[in-house]
Amino acid sequence: DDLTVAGIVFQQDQFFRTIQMGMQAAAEEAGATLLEGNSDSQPDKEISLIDTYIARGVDAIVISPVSGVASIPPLARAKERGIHVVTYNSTIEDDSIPVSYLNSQQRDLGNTTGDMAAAFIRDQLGGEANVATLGFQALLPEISADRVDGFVEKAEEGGTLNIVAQQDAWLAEDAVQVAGDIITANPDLNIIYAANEGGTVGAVQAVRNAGKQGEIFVFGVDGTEQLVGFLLDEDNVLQGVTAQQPFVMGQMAVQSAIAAARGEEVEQTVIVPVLGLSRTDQAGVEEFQDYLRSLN
Amino acid sequence: MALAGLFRRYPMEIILVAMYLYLVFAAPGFATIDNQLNILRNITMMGIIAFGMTMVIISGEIDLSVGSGVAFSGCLTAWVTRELTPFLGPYPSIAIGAVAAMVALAAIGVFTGKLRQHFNMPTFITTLGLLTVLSGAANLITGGFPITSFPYEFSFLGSGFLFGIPFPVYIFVAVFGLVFFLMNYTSFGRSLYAVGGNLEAARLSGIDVWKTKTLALALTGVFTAIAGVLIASQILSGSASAARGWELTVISAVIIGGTSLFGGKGTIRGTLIGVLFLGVIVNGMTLLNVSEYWQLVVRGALIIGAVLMNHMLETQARR
Amino acid sequence: MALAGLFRRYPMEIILVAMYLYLVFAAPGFATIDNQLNILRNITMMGIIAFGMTMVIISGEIDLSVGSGVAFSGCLTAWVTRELTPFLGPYPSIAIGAVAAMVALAAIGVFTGKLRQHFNMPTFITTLGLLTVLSGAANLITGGFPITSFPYEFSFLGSGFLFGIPFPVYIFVAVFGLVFFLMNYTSFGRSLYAVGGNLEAARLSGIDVWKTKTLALALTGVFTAIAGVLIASQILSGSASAARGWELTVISAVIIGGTSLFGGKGTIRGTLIGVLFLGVIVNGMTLLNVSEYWQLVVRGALIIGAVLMNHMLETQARR
Amino acid sequence: MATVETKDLSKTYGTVKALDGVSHVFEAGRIHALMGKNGSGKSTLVKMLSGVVEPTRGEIRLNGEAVKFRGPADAFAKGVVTVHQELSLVAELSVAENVFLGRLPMNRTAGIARIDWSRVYGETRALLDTMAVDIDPHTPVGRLSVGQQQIIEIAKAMSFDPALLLLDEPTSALASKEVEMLFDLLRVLRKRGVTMMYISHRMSELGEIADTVTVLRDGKLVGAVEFDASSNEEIIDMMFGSVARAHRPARATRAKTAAPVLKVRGLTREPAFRDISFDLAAGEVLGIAGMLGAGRTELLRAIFGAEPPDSGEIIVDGATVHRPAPRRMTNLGIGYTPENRKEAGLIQPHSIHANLSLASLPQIAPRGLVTRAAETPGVARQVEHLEIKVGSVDDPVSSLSGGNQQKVVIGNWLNTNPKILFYDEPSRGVDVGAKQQIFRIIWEEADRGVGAIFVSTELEEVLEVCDRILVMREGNLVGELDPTNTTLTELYTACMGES
Ligand SMILES: Nc1ncnc2c1ncn2[C@@H]1O[C@H](COP(=O)(O)OP(=O)(O)OP(=O)(O)O)[C@@H](O)[C@H]1O
Ligand SMILES: Nc1ncnc2c1ncn2[C@@H]1O[C@H](COP(=O)(O)OP(=O)(O)OP(=O)(O)O)[C@@H](O)[C@H]1O
Ligand SMILES: [Mg+2]
Ligand SMILES: [Mg+2]
Repeated sequence: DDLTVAGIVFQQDQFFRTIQMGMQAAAEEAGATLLEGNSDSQPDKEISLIDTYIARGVDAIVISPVSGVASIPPLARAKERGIHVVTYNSTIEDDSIPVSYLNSQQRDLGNTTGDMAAAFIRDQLGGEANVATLGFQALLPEISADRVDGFVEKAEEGGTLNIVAQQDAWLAEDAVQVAGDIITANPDLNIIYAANEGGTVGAVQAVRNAGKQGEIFVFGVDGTEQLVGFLLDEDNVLQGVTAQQPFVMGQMAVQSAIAAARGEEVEQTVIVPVLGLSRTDQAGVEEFQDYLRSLN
Repeated sequence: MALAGLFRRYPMEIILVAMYLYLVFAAPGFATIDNQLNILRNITMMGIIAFGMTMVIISGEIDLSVGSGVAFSGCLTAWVTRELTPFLGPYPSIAIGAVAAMVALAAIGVFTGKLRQHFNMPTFITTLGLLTVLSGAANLITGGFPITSFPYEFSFLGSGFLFGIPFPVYIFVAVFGLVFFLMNYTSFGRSLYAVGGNLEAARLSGIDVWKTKTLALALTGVFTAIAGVLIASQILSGSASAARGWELTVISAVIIGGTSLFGGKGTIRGTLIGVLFLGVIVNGMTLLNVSEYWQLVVRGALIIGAVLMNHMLETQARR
Repeated sequence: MALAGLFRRYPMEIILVAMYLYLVFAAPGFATIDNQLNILRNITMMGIIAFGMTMVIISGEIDLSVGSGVAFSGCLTAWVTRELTPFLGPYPSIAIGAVAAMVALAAIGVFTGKLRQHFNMPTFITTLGLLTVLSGAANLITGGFPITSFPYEFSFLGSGFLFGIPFPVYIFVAVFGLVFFLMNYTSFGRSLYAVGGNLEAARLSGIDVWKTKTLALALTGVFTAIAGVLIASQILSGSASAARGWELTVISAVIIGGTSLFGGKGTIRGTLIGVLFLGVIVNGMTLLNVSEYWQLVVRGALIIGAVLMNHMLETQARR
Repeated sequence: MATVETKDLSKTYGTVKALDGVSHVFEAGRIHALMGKNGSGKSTLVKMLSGVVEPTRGEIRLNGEAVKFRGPADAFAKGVVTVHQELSLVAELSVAENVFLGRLPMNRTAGIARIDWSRVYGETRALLDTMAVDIDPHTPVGRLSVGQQQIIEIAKAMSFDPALLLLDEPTSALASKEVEMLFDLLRVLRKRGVTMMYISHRMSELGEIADTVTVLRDGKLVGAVEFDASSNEEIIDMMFGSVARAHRPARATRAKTAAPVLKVRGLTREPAFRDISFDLAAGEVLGIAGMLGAGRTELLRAIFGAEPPDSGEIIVDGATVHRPAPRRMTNLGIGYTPENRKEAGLIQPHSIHANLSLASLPQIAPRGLVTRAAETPGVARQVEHLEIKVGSVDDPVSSLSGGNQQKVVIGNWLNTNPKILFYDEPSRGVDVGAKQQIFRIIWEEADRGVGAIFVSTELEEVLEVCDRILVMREGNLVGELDPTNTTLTELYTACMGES
């Protein structure tokens, strides 16, 4: 049987690109055709993509929905037409639509880094820290809040946290500027937490710009080659990140979709574990680096 | 040759048909009725705005704020609905919200027109500023989270079918008809060409040039609000991230349709073709599973190519 | 009154100073030297492009492709560096990559100019198409992943200090000086104003109008590539998502600085003020920890307000 | 019938008093010529009467009733219709739409009001027929020549059935035949009791139609006289006051032996002109006479390379020019002052200074470097020689009156020290004094060896200025005349053809 699966991401970045690679691997393995779409974080574009795939008559749609509610109507339409919907990374508030939902819990992403920060604050900063966060509120408010709040929640366990600034900056070059501004405004800043990959890169570079290596420490999200490199750099800026496993997530999502389309049972909810990478565990970081290289 | 003559008169139409024929054979699922209706529904929102934009551009102005205008009016409608439903029930609340959005965007159009009139503020810059302001306002209304105050049945407006045709297509056709009539059979419509072609001459002929421009801007505001409500209905919520970047796509459609950016020249029929052109490209490339990266390259190149074709023919004709 | 006269002559300067004074008192850390240097470094990239854009706009054209131009040239440089480093070592590779980016964007500027010349293609639409094409091309080069081929020391270019001043500021000053000289002391500069003010009259006066416009576009391409390399150095990688949406911000800066969108009028000094104005706003609001949503509203409103002020004064003067 | 009265009417632009306390009564049913040198405030007066600009001070009374126009529409409502000095048509729209612009007739079907297009085109056709003008009402106005556009402008004014008709230099783009037609129309209107104000710099026209002459000088009313009770000299004295007027100097009769600097052979650019051949000697002033649309402008522009010719040869200093273009011709020492200064002659937002050194940039800045010091001598020379009335040379050129702007156009080219200069309607909209200055410049330059081609719709000027006259008719070169033994009537007949 010739199955066609539509895989929809909502952004063009390394994370989703890796997910797409996982999807491709799974589709290839199963001999299915994969159609790739990008909704650009816009509900309207997502609708027109889904409708186009419905018109084309795909067997399954694998999607990271832009919004928990806004994405329901088109996916409901897809389900009505007998298309199997699998959500990953983010989902919708109507559980009856997706046959399966795979994610790393966004809050876990924040929590895991938060745990590392708690230990760091307790051991290195004497139980008190001035913290700034960089999110992506204006882009994806729900996810941004989950990560930032998850981080703060756990980090507080390491002592007293003074949140001195909460700003948005998710592109690296914006983050360089915003973090730079925050650093000058707060000479006694200890920690910057950035909730995505671009923000983390920018925050690290901003600390380097300001020559505050060893004074300000960065915690972040995502396990990209560049960030892993930063963890191994000797200037001691980036302390820890939490990597999702996008390749695995994409792979499993498509596998679920194909299984559902073939009438097999699939799990309703699958948690793809996240992976903390800390400067204190250099061996673990190097191992992850090898894994990354094996993907390319 | 007859064909050459036909090509010279209807270049965009012929390119569109050629593309269409190609996709019928090459793109799986393209030729199905479902997919054709799908294309139609997908172009309605941008199309409605593009009809307004055509008037604005012909009058010699521009509106860069339509993208966040859509988001803003969807959010405003959702917010009003949430606040009023306990008192009035859902449908009156939605109606009030939609009207509020139209009034708000029409007022903003009037504001833009007044600044142009009294202080010679280019609409390019006013609406560029408004693009940012409205996006911020939409986020402030929603607090960043989509407002989900609509009853399920409200989705009929954006997603329902009437006699087998998607409901928003009727609205699209109605707006097209209205603008077509305005531009060809009313003095407002003809004044648009005059003020865009030669402002001073229009003024000396006793045309109220500012009323004309302002009306075009306000109408575009109303159309933008209609598109915003339709989008809100499609996604059953008011979302601040809807329609980001639409302004440039809408303007592309208008210009592909042969309207001159410098004002004074253009037709609403052309804009319809331009909107269809862009809609078919996006749909076709998705069905052909062209990679996102190549889609960007192809789309940009086709926009340049289509407008270039128009201009080459015009240059040739003038020789 | 002396103050009123001063205000009429230097409105933007005075608004800038007022804003500055306010921030000195209200924004923690604003008045530190570190922060001032910070502002300077933050504005360099956009500033460099804005200087080119000023010439383009004065010549009566526009360039909407600079945003993805930045991303494209960063990615191209990173790609060339990755491919050549095994053979030539990092620094020659970076140099070749940077030159390749400049040549590529200059060539694209020439292409835009040629289309304008031979087919009367509005640069608005050509560069709008290029905006999409270049963004696709940047993604194709990188395959979606940032290319991290630069050695650590390369970050000096974008992030380093020389005599206590951020290094990119020197480049910024050099580009400003160059453009200032071109616009005020060369026939090229004089021709820019002439072709933007009245194309036909300039042509009949023996000015090579197309060479003039094309040169402005090509120079902007080169400046865009420089900014792209600086950004790549700041983030130590070539990323296809860099600088998205910059085109509109850069144009805002130019227009805030008093350059007319219709061509023929403007100064490079004004653009410097416009760039500073936007840079100070962003910095100030970050220091004041204004929420992202309010930042959008305030930024848009200030852009409108500043340009409006200029226009009000001009309207008044003409009475 | 409309009596117009102005009371202390004034308009100031910044510090310029364009019109200064003018109080006067223009009697009903007559044609009032409004005279005055460039920048004396004529257009400003007309603009206030037509609601285009608001007075700074003073009031306007129509038939004894004070009126306040908030825009042109208010003026139309009172029957005040204007043909403005600068053409004001929408190039993209058709002739008929332009005629009815702002007041398109409507009809009603099924309760919906819509434009009655058949009436728009039908009535325009009829109107143009009564004026004996052969232009298709469907033609976009942008395709018409300047002269044809001027006729449409007049047709538009006629179609209003005005009570007060204001004509600001309506004939500056018209040739004799069209001028005659216009005057016939004006006489018919006068019979119907329409009051008219008529601005012109052509003294000879006054005798044909003017009933009274009202003269302005520097924004002030000098006085008004019955035309029959005055002489040209008297009027000119009123216009210029005690300032001495330039007179035509004895023209040095040049030896015709000088080698030709420009040779044109078989030049063709369809449909404008075909097979044009002539020689131009150094120091010669060659006139080209012809009626409206004869193809003179097109010919000059083709030689200058503004629109390259289809075929034929252009030989400058014995060398054939391949692919002529303005830049190449400028480098060869040829200059061209265009007939429509606003569209083709000036960079409006530019300063007077920059406009005067535009064409000569290659000389001023041989290596591309422009310095103020290098520019200033040329600018100062032209301001002085052409007596351009400027506040400061750094003011935008748009702040000058029409005539002074024309002088800037010419000054721009004189600064290139051309070997050959084409003057296309150089006296359009220029007052008598300035006109004489411009002619004097043409002669002086010719004496220094500059070959000139002079095109003017005013045949008297062609006779006065030129050493030799070529006659063009419908794109063909039909004859050559010697001005010293040609009368105006002969020249006119040659331009009109046998019929
Ligand atoms: N918009 C304006 N801004 C500033 N000054 C102006 C403006 N319009 C006219 N002027 C000035 O007002 C004066 C009168 O100009 P006006 O156009 O009425 O003269 P005119 O008598 O019609 O001259 P011409 O015969 O050259 O057309 C001139 O000095 C002119 O420079
Ligand atoms: N843009 C144009 N498109 C089409 N035909 C034109 C255009 N410009 C001029 N013509 C035609 O070319 C012919 C010559 O016009 P041209 O302007 O050279 O005449 P002219 O003798 O200079 O008269 P004038 O300048 O007084 O109108 C006319 O028949 C005119 O209708
Ligand atoms: Mg005048
Ligand atoms: Mg002519």
